[in-house]
This record gives sequence, structure tokens and C-alpha cells, in this order.
Amino acid sequence: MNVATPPDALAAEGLDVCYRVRGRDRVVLRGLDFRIRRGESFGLVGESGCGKSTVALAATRYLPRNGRVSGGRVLIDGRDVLELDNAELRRLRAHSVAMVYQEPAKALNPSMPIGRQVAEVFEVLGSPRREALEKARAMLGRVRIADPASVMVRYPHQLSGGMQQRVVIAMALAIRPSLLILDEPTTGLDATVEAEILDLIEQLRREYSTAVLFISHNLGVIAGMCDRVGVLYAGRMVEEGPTRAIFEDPRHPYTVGLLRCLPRRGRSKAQGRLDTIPGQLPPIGAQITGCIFAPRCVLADDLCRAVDPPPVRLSDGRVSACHHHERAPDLPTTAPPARRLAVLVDQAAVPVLSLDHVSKSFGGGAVTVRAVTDVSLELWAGETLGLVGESGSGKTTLARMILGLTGPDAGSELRINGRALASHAFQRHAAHRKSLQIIFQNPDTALNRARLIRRLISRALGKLAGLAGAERLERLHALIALVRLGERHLDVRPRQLSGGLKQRVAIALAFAGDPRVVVCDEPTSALDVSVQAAILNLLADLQAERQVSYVFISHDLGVVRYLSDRIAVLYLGRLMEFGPAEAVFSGPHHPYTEALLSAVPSVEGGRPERIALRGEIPSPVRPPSGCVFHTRCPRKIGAICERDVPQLREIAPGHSLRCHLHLDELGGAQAPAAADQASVS
Amino acid sequence: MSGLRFVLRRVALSLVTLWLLSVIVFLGAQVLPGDVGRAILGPLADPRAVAALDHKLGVDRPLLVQYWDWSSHFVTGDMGRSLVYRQPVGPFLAAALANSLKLAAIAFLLVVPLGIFGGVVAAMNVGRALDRIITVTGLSMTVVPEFVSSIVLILIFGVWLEWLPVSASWREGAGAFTQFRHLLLPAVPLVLVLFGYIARMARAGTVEALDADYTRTAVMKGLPFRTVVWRHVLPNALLPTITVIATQMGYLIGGLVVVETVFHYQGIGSLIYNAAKAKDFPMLESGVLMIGVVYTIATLIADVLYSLLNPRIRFGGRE
Amino acid sequence: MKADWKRIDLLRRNASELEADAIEQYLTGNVGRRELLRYGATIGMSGAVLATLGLVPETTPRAQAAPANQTIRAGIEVPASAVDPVTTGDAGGLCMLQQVGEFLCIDGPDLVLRPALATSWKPNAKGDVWTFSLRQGVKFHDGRPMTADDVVATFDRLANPKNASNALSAFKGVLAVGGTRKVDDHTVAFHLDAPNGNFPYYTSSDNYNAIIIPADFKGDYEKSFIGTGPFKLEKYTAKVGASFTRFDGYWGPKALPARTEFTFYQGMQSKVLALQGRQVDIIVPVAVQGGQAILHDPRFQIIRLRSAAHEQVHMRTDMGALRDKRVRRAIALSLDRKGLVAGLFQGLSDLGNDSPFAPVFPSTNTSVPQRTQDIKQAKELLAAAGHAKGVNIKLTTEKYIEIPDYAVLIQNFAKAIGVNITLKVESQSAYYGKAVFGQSDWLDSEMGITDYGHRGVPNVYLAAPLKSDGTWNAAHFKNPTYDRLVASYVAALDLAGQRAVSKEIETLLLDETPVIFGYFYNYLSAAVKGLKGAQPTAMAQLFLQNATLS
Amino acid sequence: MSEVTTASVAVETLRTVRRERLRVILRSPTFLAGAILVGFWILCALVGAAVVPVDPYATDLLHELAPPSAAHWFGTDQLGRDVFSRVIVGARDILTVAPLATLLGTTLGTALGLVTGYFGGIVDETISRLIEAVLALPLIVVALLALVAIGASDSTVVVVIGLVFTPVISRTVRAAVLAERSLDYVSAAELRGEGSLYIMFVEILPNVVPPILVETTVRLGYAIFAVASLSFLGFGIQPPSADWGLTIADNYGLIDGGFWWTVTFPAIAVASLVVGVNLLADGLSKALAE
Repeated sequence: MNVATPPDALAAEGLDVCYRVRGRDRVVLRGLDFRIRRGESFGLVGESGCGKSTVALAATRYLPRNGRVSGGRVLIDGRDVLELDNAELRRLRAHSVAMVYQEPAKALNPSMPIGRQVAEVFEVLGSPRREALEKARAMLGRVRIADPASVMVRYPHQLSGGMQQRVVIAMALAIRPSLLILDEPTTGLDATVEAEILDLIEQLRREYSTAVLFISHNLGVIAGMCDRVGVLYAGRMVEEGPTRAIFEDPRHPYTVGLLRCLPRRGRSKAQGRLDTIPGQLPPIGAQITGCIFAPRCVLADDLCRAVDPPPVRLSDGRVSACHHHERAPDLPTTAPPARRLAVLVDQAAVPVLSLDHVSKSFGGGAVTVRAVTDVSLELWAGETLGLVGESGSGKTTLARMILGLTGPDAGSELRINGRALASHAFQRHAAHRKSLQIIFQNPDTALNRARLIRRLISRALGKLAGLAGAERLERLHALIALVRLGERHLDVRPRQLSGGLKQRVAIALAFAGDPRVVVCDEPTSALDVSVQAAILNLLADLQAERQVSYVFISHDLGVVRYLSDRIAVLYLGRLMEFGPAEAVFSGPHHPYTEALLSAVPSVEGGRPERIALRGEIPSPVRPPSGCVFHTRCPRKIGAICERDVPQLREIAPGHSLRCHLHLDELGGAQAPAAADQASVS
Repeated sequence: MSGLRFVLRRVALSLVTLWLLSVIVFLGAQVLPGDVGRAILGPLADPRAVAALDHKLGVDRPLLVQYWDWSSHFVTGDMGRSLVYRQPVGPFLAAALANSLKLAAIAFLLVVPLGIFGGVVAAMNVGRALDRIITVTGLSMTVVPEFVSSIVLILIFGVWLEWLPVSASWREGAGAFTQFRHLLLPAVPLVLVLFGYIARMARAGTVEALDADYTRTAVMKGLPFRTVVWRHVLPNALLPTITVIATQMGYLIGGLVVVETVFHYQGIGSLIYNAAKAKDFPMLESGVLMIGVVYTIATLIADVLYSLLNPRIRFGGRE
Repeated sequence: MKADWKRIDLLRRNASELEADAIEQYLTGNVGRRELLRYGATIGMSGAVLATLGLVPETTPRAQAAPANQTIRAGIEVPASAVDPVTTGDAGGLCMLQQVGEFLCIDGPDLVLRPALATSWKPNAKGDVWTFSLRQGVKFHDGRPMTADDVVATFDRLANPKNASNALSAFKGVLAVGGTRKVDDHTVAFHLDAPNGNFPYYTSSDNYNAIIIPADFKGDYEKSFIGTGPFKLEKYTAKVGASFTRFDGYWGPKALPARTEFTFYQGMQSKVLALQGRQVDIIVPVAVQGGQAILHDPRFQIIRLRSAAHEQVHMRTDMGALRDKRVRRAIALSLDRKGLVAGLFQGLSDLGNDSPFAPVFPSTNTSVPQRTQDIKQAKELLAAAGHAKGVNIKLTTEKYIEIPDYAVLIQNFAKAIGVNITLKVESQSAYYGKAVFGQSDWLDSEMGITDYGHRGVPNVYLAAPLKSDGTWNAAHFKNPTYDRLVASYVAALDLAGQRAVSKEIETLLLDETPVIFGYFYNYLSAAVKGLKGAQPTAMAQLFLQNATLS
Repeated sequence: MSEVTTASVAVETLRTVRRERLRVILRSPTFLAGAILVGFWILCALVGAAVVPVDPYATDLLHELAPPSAAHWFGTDQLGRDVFSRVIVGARDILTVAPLATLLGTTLGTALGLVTGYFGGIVDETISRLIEAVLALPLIVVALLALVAIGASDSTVVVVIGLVFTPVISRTVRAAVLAERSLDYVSAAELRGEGSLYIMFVEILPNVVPPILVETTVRLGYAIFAVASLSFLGFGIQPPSADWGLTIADNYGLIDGGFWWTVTFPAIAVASLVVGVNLLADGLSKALAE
């Protein structure tokens, strides 16, 4: 280390960490080397299980009881964290390093008022109680909490997730740390809230010139936030360098594959299949000789399989741990470019599924929650309807009503192929039941873990297709071939399969009875990026082959855009906008849609000017009067918004929205193609 | 507001539970063998005398009439008269309950601090030898029946060392210290049984709190370890333990049967036992309900305490 | 013996037939001094007569001490129910009744009747009318005098089936409502249902409910505890204890202790612990089982009373293998009775000879040989009955003091002769059930063991459990010869006559063996060394008026 | 498709997990100690009667209450029976009654827990109320009252303890079922048109086996605790069994007479068995939790 320059905010030197599980040490980090200079923001990106969070824990010497640093060093401000005695460590934590985690609700002490918790930070630094409280109030103001005094006396559970995270950030930045570690700080938050938190972090970081270690699985978030990026794969840093360089010109096959997997903004299924990374992550603690990525790498040769590639320093401060880094950008694509035509919707026929004035309220009396209010939609054969909205918008309730898992309120009408649907699954015709199936978000819970895959699928075939014996066996094989599973996946239990394979089984179950409509409830959000692409491909292929219709729910607008033909935007249980995907994305669109779109971080970096939404999502128990969005609407006109409920009006054929604004005052109205253009770039 | 409603709801539910309990006990009492008349007059009594006595006591009336008769008085606070002793049940019950409470209180005062301390110490040393020692001994003591530990204690402290009296009964009018000396030995088996429970809960709560993100937050603030423990870990860790302790109070009051038998102590356990044997329905019903009431009150106190200490319930959800 | 022969001759001439017979028996040596005393007391021989014979019954043995200011503390079983002279039948309750109440006569520890509220009594020639002279100047604790009306009311109350009377089974076939008649203010005549030579025992402390209480008694005895005894109630707390103080209006010598204090205990061990802890001065009763700790402790005295209390091992004479009397006899022969007495009771028990005639009864005929263990004969009997290969029998019994142990021992004894007994030990309430045939394990079991408390005369033991129409006949023993023998025994007024019949009964029962009487255990009490003059009876009573502590 | 063909089937094969789990269990000293204790008593229960030096039921009125000696290692009791032999065979009844009671309680409790957890609503509310009413009393009191009512015998003890355990076990099962019920595979089964019984017993049940297993071992410990206590109170196993609780009840009046051996050894035996079972349960739950 050069003595003249100030020490790095954080440096990891050959860091090895292992966890002891069932009596054996499992290596999770292997020889990790990286440094974060003072004031620099460094992004650490990788799929689940790659050891991202362990880096943060090791750096702060807060590994769980079964974990230990088995080699290397971690230095913060030039001091070896592992060598510090307890008092020094405490001083380091009090003065130099702070941390923000994924779940703010858990990070706050549930039995202590917010004010006390924030004030503690100052007390540690030596402020007397009263002064500390005063400083705490000021700090809460800095994280843009509107009424710090009232928040101070509240308890964590009385705050929303976004507010909680602001409090955590306030505590973290209060000490003006030299290093701030952010571990998935916005995961689990709604897109609009996420964008706001990210803005806040970005602003304060610059203000305090704090170095940041930003850990995330979300490439888009990292791209927008960090100066430099490290890509972690199975506990190893495979590539590292300036953000722009990495995202635009990756030099490791893994990074290349990862970036290609993402459905870029504006891309749809009609434009072809997504690229994928074959295989899956090695298990934690696996003993691997050679390059850790070799089993999944198209470029891998004998050298890769025999020799662990050393990190290679490239130009402009980049490092790639690949024997063939120079060939990485030319990595062959795995997906054949073949693509069928988009579905032709025969508007004259009966829609396969139609919802008329569907509502659902829970509870009763004073605390009635209106989860869904008066939603009318139709779905045509072979098309995908994307359902979009933040948490609490009623997406899932709507899906459950379609499936018959939740009974709608009286007056609601659901039809399949023009025939009325009973409200509960068990009341429905067997034919109706098998026509309506679902692919759940989490394949771990959607598959009965006690069963062999063979039995799971057989049972579904028996119940939904009414098959038995040889016929069923035949269909079983046809079905697993359809979802690209092999014979050897049949005689195992779900937990022996990776997430992607499990989701394929779930898809097989849904398709056992030749369904007409499949509800896909965030089918890829529990999956890693590399797996997500394969599943999206499969869904699109199946739709093309079988003319099945999807109701596709996702918070990831990129994914929704990719798969959907039409999109419905929900807010507080109301349908705000409904129309062809392209039209909804490109505009003119509803102010809420506009805000949602603007909040999406993208790997291309440089988000379009974000449209900030004020305040919190209102409680569905007491929805605002008039237009329910008026409390947060950036384009609110005035009293009319608070008074009158806007009608759903058609602004273009098949494209309707619910807003008092004049058509050409709507976002995207001026440059219909601009948004799409910008994002495709 | 929401807190009060919560307590009221709990009370209402408890009343339903107690009513159900009274019905169960009443129906159960009907299948008890023999009858009151014979229990009083002795096994060899003339059947005519037995019939006459049963009639006099009213136990030959239809079940519903008997139940109505008892319950309509009970709700007015009149627990009826013991069929066997032909005296109001109240004083018997009060005396027995007072005895049991005395014993339970001593056991309680000993075990609660010990159990919490043991659990917290184990949790602080989780995974180490001390933790295993506390957990395994606590666990082992919890499952050893009271009569076994009682006997070992009697042998050691009563018979060999002659430090403590082996019977829980003392002369009328004995002083508090004498009573305490007599109750010490009977209290220890209860302490042993409860120690494991409480220590386990306290340990689990503490371990969970130690592993919690908010504790990490506190540690990362650079707070001294002691502050972290006292301010952040323990208040959250011991919250669930309170509920356990209170439910164990219910156990203590009623589960004294064995200890009361071993140490010849006239508590609520022996009252119920004898009432059941003599088929003394008003006494049995009142005794059982009294245990139910004590248990209910204990859990109620626990719930209230829990909600008072837990802001999540105190302040309800966010708006 | 200082006998005045002249006066004896005079006596003989003036004596009633019964008295003359008794004197004859005594003088010819057929009955001993004790038996004569006992018998003489029964038939109401006057003290003068007995004095003439040189025998003075120890009427209330009187210590020299004058009334003192002592408090005697006793530990007894907790009364099982409300204390009430009509209904009470348990040890603790009876002891309470006897503290304040008095009987017409008292059956002392030596089974000799002594006058109490009655001064003398006499049967008619047939023995079915007994006339009692009442003591004059007796006052209840509330100051009212006791009269014949009170006596008549007391006995009518007890004999009335509508009153839930615990004495009802004793009076059945002996005395009915209206049978007790006032002759004058101080004389009462009992007109019996049948002649009964032992009737005075029915008016004695033996018939524990028969304390004389005022005619206007309405119930709720625990409020008043009224009686005529030397102590009156100070305080009674159900399930806890009671205390009594000296009654100064007592007709006889005033009680020595100023006060008595009773503490109630549940079970043997708690009593023993209380005595060891000096919380009480005397505990009654003490069983060998559980009393081991104090039986040999030099700090305590054991007061031992021979009694007729026993366990009846009944065998159904109308069911299964036991129908054959050879099998019953074989089982009886398998028992090592000496071992039982030595082992179960540490010697504190009399041997039983398979009849209710306990050694303690004067009417017991001791010329009938004692049955002893004889495995060989037992096996032969079994073989003769066709059970050479063994036989299975189920023994049902109650959980009560030593009975389960006794059952295990019987099981072991029987095993030696090839009788395989399976045990079923039940709670007392389950065992007795409704106490009527068909609804009681006791009365319906193939074989069972039942506890019988002490009685001053064997009459009850002879009738209810063994007579063909006996209500407690668990053995289902039906033998007309036996029934006849018992009737004549009960009617027999003279001791020689009773002994003659008892020999026949004993022989018959040895042959038939419907019930095994293995032992008659002693009634034990334990007291601190310094306690003198406390007198327990085998009926769970405890006389403390002469007790002193040193 | 390439992405599938290159995928290896199992992240971690089930067998490896099981093997590792087993190794952890076997390395745990508490589990081993528990296994040895329980194994010893099971062995005694099975073959004890055949190997003991003296007939445990033979009375000997000449050698009552003899202190421990070469002839009688643990001395003799009030009836001259050999205490050592009786302690060895004394495991049999309790090791029959307690597991059977546990089995009964587990079976009924599982069924009840499945029904209440799966259906919820009014069924759950009603049954939960009843269960709470019963549980407001200590188990031992409930069992005692029931046994006073119907009379004690081995079979009634099994039934009563089984029934008394039912609500406790059903609560555990209900909690587990509630967690399962919210999982998507249950919704999927409903969408497939499966019947309630099928969903409860075929879909859900296999997945709640681990908590049931742990609960069962824990309950077994308490069953032994309860049976021993009931026997001690006279309402469990009945004479002339050599059962420990019974033996202690028969002899504990003798302690202040100095005859300590009649109760000390059975007491140690009871304690070692319950502790053993509990150590086993502890080891098992730890292994299943990992």
C-alpha cells in the first residue's frame, strides 16, 4: 500500500470465509480481493448464494456463529478488522462504518421508540441525552421525513417500509461514516419507494463523501448507483471494474451472459427469445478444480477445467478472472433467433376470460378493506394480460378471484368462454377448473415437497386430464418434454431440483389439463436472472404452441413488457389503465403508469428523469375520495381530482385510462415513441 | 383503546372457556363411580340409608336441574355447599387455595429469577459448554417427575442431613419463618420442573434476539455490549418468556397434586382429589373452576403484561 | 381370688337363671375371670354380684391425679364427611362424636361392657326385651337433663330407614322404629325383632352412632356438638381440626385435661410425621404398614389393642373352580399364617382360623384346631378336585392399607400349589360400587379381599357376610345348616351355649371355607412416652378424660 | 435444450443430507447418552425378566426390608422381594403404557390438528375453545379425574393419557398445518379439485411429519412422566407390577424409617428413563432443525 495516499475505505485481501453446516466447513468466499477508495461507491453484484452478504458481514466482523474468516484480511481505513480488540472494534463501528440492510422492519428494535434508537448513535459519540435527541430529529429531517417530531415517538411497526428504511439510513449516516455498507437496501420495497430511497442514498452519500459498498442482485440498481462494480460468482470475484465499462463491455463470460439474460426495456416476446446461462450455481462449499464457472461456460476448454484462472488486470482498472477474457464479448448466444408471429386476436369471438365489475372487500364494518373495486377486463385466446401495480394494488386478489381461491363480492361476474364461473374452485365444473390454472411465484411452496416429481405430475394428469395407466404415462413423458425436463428429473423430490427446474415442474402441473388460461403470479421473481430468462422463454414458447392465455403478474416492468400483449395497471384495487402493452408503455399514459415507468432502474444507467410520487400509498380501508391517486399524483389538476371519480375512457382503440387530465396533457403524449426509444438505446 | 378492547375480548373468551370447563367437569363428575351417599355412609352402609341420604342431598334429581341449581348460584358468587361436609364450599376452597398459593409463590419467587438468569447466561454462551450444561440439566430436571425429586430431596435434606422438615404441615399459628422452612423442601421439586421451561424460553428468546437484525444494528452503532444486551436484547427476548411464566403459574397452582401428596399438604390439588373421590360435586366443580380461573387470570395478566410491554400491541398497527 | 362362699350361695339363690349359669360356669372353671366379667356385664350382672365374686370391673380406671390445666393433642384421620351422629361412619368422624357424646354403656378395650349413661340392664327370659335403667342427674352440655325421651328418640332416629342412618345395617333384624319404649323417665325397654343375647353391645360404644343426643335434634350437628360427655366443643373446623374443653357439669369425675386438641391428617405418614415432630401427643390409629418408623422408636409408646378387625378373603362358592370346596380349602391351606403375622404385622396380629371367631371373643371355641400351612394336603385337594395341572383365579380387591400386599402374598402362596391368581386392585369406590349384588365388584368377584372393622361381638360377621340372605355375602355362601347355627348362636344367652354353637360353626366353616380369615390384626396407637391414661378403642374412639402428660 | 441437459440434477442429494444429519446426531453426546439410557431400559423391559438373579415377584416374609447385600444388591422391600430385580423388570409396564398412550395421542392429535388447521373458521374456533377449556387444567389433574372416574388399569391409563395429550399434540399439528395451509401447493391441490381429506392426509400430512415426530418424542417423555406420577398417586399402573412409580408409592412411607433403598433405586430408574427420552428428543429436534 502506498503510504502517501490515504488508506482505502475498505480493502479485502485474499478473503476466505466458510460456514460450518451439518458438521462440515463450506467455503462461501474464495480469495476475494477488492478495494473501495475513499468516497467511492462500489457495487457488488451476483446471484443468490454467491456470497454477497457474507462480504458485508465479514467486513464488519459480524459473521454468524457458524461462520469464520479462514484466510486473508479485511481492512477498513487501513486497519485490519480481524485484528481489532473489542474496544477498537466498537470504536470502529461507532465512528467509521455503518450498515443498512434489506429488511428495515427487522433492523429496528421493535420495542423502542424511533427517536431513542436514532439518538443512541449520537450518545455513543458522546452527546448527552437531550442533545442526542435533538440531533436525531435533525437527522430524520435530512432523510426527508416530513414530521420528525411525531416519528420520533413512534415505534417501528407504526411506520411504512420506506419510512423504516429512511430511519435506518438516518442512523447509518448520522455518524458520517467513512464506509457505508448497503446490503440490498431496496429489495422488497415498491418500485416508486425504491427509486426514492436510492435517490436519497445517492444524495447523502455525495454530501457526506462516504464510500459505499452497495450489494445487490439487481443489475439495474447497481448500474445507477455505483462508480465501480464487482461481479461475484460462487464466492469468487469474476470481474471487477468501472461500472460503465463492465456493463457496456463485459470481459467475463458470466457477466456477459448475465447482461444478455435481462429483458431490456421495450423488448417483447415477438422480438425473439432471451438469452440464457446454462446450468446452475454450484452448491455452497462445492470442491471445484479449475474455473468455477467452467461447467456453465460455452467458452470453457480443458485449461478452464484444470486451472483456476488468476485475476487478470485489463486496461482502465478492470480485472477479469477468465482465461479467455478477450473472447468473452463474442460469447455465442444460446438462444436460436427463431420466433413465431405475434398472436392474432380475433376480436369478434368471445373472450376466453372476462371480468365484469369484479370487486372484493375483506372484513366488515369500519375496517372493510376494499382490495379490488369494480374491475372489468377481458382476455383473449393466446394473449398475455400483464397486471401491474405496487403492493396493495389488488393484483394478487384479482388473480385469486379468477382462480376461485377467493370468492368475489356479489355483483361481480366472471366468465370463461362466455360461460359464468362459480365463485369458488370447488364449486366449479371440472372443465372450468382445468381450464384455469396457475403458476405460483415460489416453486418451493407450490410443489408438495414430500412427493416425487413423477407422482406430482401423474396426480395432476389424473385429476385434470382424467388419465390413467399407460395413457397417463405417455402424457407424462410428453408433458415433461414440453417443459424441457428429462426423465431423470422424475424420480426426485422438489428440494433436489434447482429453482428453475422446480418452476418447470410447476409449469408442467399447470399444463397437465390443457388449460386455456394460466395465471402467472410473479413466476420469475424468486428466480435468479439467469434462470428467469429460460422460464420466460418457456412460457412464451408454450403460449405460441398452445394458444394459451396468460394473466401475468409482475412488479418487474421489463419482464411484463417482454411477455404481455396487453397491460392493466392497478392502483388501490382500481383499474387505472388498460391497453396494448406498447401503447401503455409508450404513452400517452396515466400519471401513475408514468411514475412507475420512470422508477425502473436499468442496466443502461442514466434513468430518465424520475417522476417522484409524494407520500405513502393510502390505506385501502380509507381510500381517498375522488380519484384514489390524487394524494400522490404529480399531475393533479385540483379539486376535481379530490371530488370526482374519473371514468375509464378509451383514448385509443383498446386503450383506456382513468384520469381527469386532457389527452394531450398526459405523460408520453407529446413523444409517443420517446420512452421506448430511450430505453432501447 | 385497542389494548382495552383486546383485554375485554380476552376476558370474554376466558368466560366462554370457563363455562365450557364447568360443563365438562359437570358431565365428567357424573361418570365418577359410586355416589355421595355411599361415600359418606361408608361402603357397607344399608342401601336404604344411602338412598335416603342421596335424596336429602338432592343428587337424585335430573342432571340439568342439578347443573342449573349449581350454576345459577355460582354466577351470584355462591359456590354452594359441600355435599360431604354440608358446609359452604367457599371457606374450604379459600383455605386450600391460600395454602397452594403460598407454596406456589415460594416456588415462583425462586424459579423465575433463576430460570431467566440461567436462560440468558446459556444464550450468551450459546454453543459453548456452559450453554450445553445449563440446557441439558434444565431439560433433564424438567422431565423428572416431582415425586422422584421430592423423594431424593427428602432423603438428603430431611432424613440424612435433617436440615429441613419433611412435611409441609405445621402447627396452627406457626410463624412465617416456620412456614417457610416447611415449604422450602416442597417448593424445590416445583422449581426444578419449572426451571427448565423458563430457562429454555429465556434462552430461545435471547438467542433469537441476539441473532436479530436490530441487535446487529445496535452492535453496529458501536454500543457497548452490556448496553446492547440490556437495552436491545433482553426487552425483546424476555417478552415471550412472560407468557410462558404466567401459564406456568397456572400449572403451579393445579399441578401441585403430586407435591401436595408427597408432603402431606392440604392444597387445592388434594381438595380436588378428595372431592372427586367422594363425588362431592359442588366442591369438585368449584375447585376445578378455581384452577381454571387462576390459570385464566394468570394468562390474562401475561397477555396484558405482554401487550403493555409490546408496543406492537399497545399502539396497534400503522395508520 | 377372695371369694366369700356364703355370700355366693346366697347369690346363687337370688340370681336370675342367666346369672346363676354364669356363676356356675365361672366356679367350675369353664370360663375365666375375664370372660365372666365380660359376659356378666353383657347380661347386666350388677356390680354387687361381681364384687361378691371377688371381681370388680374396672369402671373407668381413675388415675390419682386431680384435674389439671393440661392440653392433650391428638392426631387422627380427617373426618371424611360432616360429623353427624346419624350418618357418620368413618374413623375420624366417630372419634369426634365420642369426644362429646356418651353411650348407654361402653365397650372398653378389654371388650367388657361398662355402665355409662345406663347404670344397669337386664333381658327378659327369652332375651327379646332388654330393660335399661338410666343414670340420673345427667346433663347435656346446654344444661338440659337427659331423660328416657332422649334415649328413645336417639334409637328411633337410628333405626329409621328414612334417616340415612349409619346404624341401619346393624339394627336390621334387631331393632326397628318403635322398638325402643320409655318405661319411666329413667327406664327404657328395647323390644327386639328377635332374641339377642348380645344386645347391650348394640347400645354401647360398639354401635358407634348410638351416642345419646337430645330428642329435639334436627341436624347440623357440627354447630352444636351436643352431648353429655366430659368434654364439650370449643371449636370445630372441618378438614383442619377441633378442640374441646372440660365440661364442668359432667355427671361423673371431671376430666383431667382442661382441654383437648385434635388435628386432622390424611394418611398414615402425615400422622407419623406429626408425632415425630411433636406436633401431637398421640396418634390413632397406626398401621404396621407405614408405621415402621415409630414402632421401634424408644421415644414413643405403642398402645396395642387386640381386636377382631380383619380382612375377609371371600371365594365365590357358586362360580368356577371355587365352587368346589376342596379348591377353597386348598387355597386356605396354602397360606403361611404365622409368616403373615410375623411379616405383614411384625407379630402385632392374631391368627385367623377361617371363621369370624377371633381369639379376642370369649365365645370363640379354641378347641377347634388352628389351620396351618400344608402344601402337600393342598395339592392333594386340588388334584382330587381335578385341578392337578393348576387353576386360574382372578382376585379383585380394594386399595386399603395392607390389602394389596396381602393380595400379593396370597398370590405367591397360591402359586406354590399351582393356583394361578391374577390381581385386580381397585380404588375403594370402584371395588364396592353400589354395594348390591350385580353392581359391585366386591359382591360379584370370583375372589376378593374386603376389610372389616372391629366389633365387640361376632354377630355381624356371622350374619351379613355368610348367611344365605346376608347382604354382604360376597362368597355367595348358601348353607341352611350354617344359617340355623347362627340363629341359635345369636339367640343363645349363655356363654356355654354360645361356645357349643361356635364350635359347630367353626368346624363347618373350616370344612366349607367360603371365606379365609387369615388374621385379626391389632389396633395400634402411638403416643409420646409421657402420656398416661389415654384410652383408644378398636372402634377408632379415643377417651382422653383420664389422660395426663408428664 | 442446452440449459437443462447440462444441469446436474441435485443440488445436494437427499442421501448426503441424511447421512450428514445422521452423523451430526451420532456425534451429539446428549443424543448418545439418551440413546444409551433408553436402550438400556428397553433391553431390560424386553429380556429383564429372564436375566434377573431373583424372581422379582417372589415374596419372602423372612427377609423383609433387608438392606443391600451380596444376595440382594439393592436390598429387599416390605414383602421381601428383591429390589434389584424389580427395578430391572419395572421398566416393562411403563415402556408399554407410555408409548402406546403417546401413539394414541399422536394419532388423534394429528387428525384433530389437521382438521382444525385445514378448515379453520368455525370448526377451528369451536374445537380450539374446547381444547383451551381442557388445557386450563394441568394435564395431570385432568388425567387423575378421568382415572378416578373410569378406574385405573393399564388400558384406561393408555386411553386417558392418549386423550389428554390429544389437544396438546393437535395444537402443535394445527400450527404446522396452518403454516402449510398457506403454502401454494395446497391452493394448487384445491385448483386441481382434490377433496379435503386428500389434501389433509395425503398432501399436507407428509410435510408436517418432522414437527409431529419431535412432538411425539417430547410427549413420550411426558407420557412417562405422567404415567409414573399417576402410578405414584395410585391411578396408574396397578399392583403387583414392579412399576417404579408404584414401588415408590408403596415404600416412600418407609424413608423416615431409614429404609432408603426401597425408593432410591426406583427413583433413579425413573429419572434416568425420562432424562434419556428427553435427551433423545432434544437430539432429534436439533438434527431436524438444521
